[in-house]
Amino acid sequence: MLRILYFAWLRDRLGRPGETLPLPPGVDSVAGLISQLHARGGAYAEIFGRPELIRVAVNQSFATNAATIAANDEIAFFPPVTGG
Amino acid sequence: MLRILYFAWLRDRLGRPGETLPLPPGVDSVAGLISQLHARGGAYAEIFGRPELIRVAVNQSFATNAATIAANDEIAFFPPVTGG
Amino acid sequence: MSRVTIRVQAEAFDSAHETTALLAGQTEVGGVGAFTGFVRGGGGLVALELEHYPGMTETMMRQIAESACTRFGLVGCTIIHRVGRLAVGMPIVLVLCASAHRGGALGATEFMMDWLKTHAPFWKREEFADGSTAWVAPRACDDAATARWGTLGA
Amino acid sequence: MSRVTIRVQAEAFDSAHETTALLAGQTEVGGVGAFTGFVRGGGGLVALELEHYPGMTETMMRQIAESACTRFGLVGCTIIHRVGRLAVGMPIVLVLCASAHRGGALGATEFMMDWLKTHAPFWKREEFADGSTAWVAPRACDDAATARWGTLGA
Repeated sequence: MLRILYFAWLRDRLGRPGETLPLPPGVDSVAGLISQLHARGGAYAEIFGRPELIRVAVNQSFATNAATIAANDEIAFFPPVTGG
Repeated sequence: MLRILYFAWLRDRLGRPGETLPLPPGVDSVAGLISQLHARGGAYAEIFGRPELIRVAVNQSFATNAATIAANDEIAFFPPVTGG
Repeated sequence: MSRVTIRVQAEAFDSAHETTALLAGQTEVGGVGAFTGFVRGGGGLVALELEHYPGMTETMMRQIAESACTRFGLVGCTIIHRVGRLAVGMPIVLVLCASAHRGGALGATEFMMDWLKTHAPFWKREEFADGSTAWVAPRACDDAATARWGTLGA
Repeated sequence: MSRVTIRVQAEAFDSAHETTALLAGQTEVGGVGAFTGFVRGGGGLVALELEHYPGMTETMMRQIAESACTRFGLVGCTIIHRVGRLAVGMPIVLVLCASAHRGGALGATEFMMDWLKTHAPFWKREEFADGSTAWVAPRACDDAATARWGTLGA
């Protein structure tokens, strides 16, 4: 199962801190997953229709939308960080 | 009276922390005073014959050899600083 | 081997205690550079709520610290970052860098803060006197500051 | 008006206490940059003897601190420099800079250290295990670092 995490205002907007789901058939990249999430409509469409607003980590490392993903990966979506 | 101060290895070499003396006749600049001190010979000649090794302050402000001096000024000679 | 300490915690930190720990047994340290970040008041701000991504945060902090040690030849460094609710005036983050010379210590402090600000997964939510809240937006100047250093690897 | 504290003393300093004093009553501070200089061991060094020019030292320290406040828009800053005999591992100098943002705080810390190293009338004499002593020679890289800043006036 993919473990998907949402942080900061993405979590607020989506109303959940994350979810688990099977790797959707035909999806093998971050970009593919973003398309799937976007297709859900509503807040998902709003957020995942503007990928320039979000950052992605695959297995706790920063990744680009071109990064490949596999079953059992941990994929996190979040806004640009603001710590320090 | 001029108050002259020596710091660090200048003081060690000259064997004194300073001295007071009347403004020598005809002396109106740091360079003039350096010439007078150099003319004493010995350690004074060694030190004041190599003005590139020493720094000067007139009344507690860094000064160049061209700076004018007057009776009652405080003139300090010392090596480049090494604090911090 | 450089001495690296990384911590994410809710509690306050004691920078004197952390400096002592960083220097314990070291005699070749000429300088310690430090930065402490605070919750800056103004505009009706009451507090910040700091959220992070457990696991990834520690990994990134360690990567930043180790990169700084290599790049600046540090004797050691410490990063402590707080999470949770922090009122105006409270300390948020502490960076300490111990080095033979001041140039390395202060350069590494800047380097670590720039990378923390842009690559450690923390997010701040502002809480105002009127009860409203707002997620802090990233600042373009933070990205520009980080870009000066090239890549995170030394 | 920025809050400026300048001190020359034989005693150790307490950086936590000095930071608290610097920040007391301030709510617009986003960061404090700090540098602590230590007597670095090696080559048989046992201690440093620090000499200064009383009067001129304080004048120069204040001028450096005020220039940093103006140039970097600091909320305040502190410089404490010790004199007398200091064994290996002992702290020599503390610089603290409080600012709204980290860039100013860390830039001002570097600025003040560079000027202190080259324009505050302190001299160090090294004392070695074999009883010999030697005055520390200035380093060309300190002059080069200071030259980056132009003149001391803002």
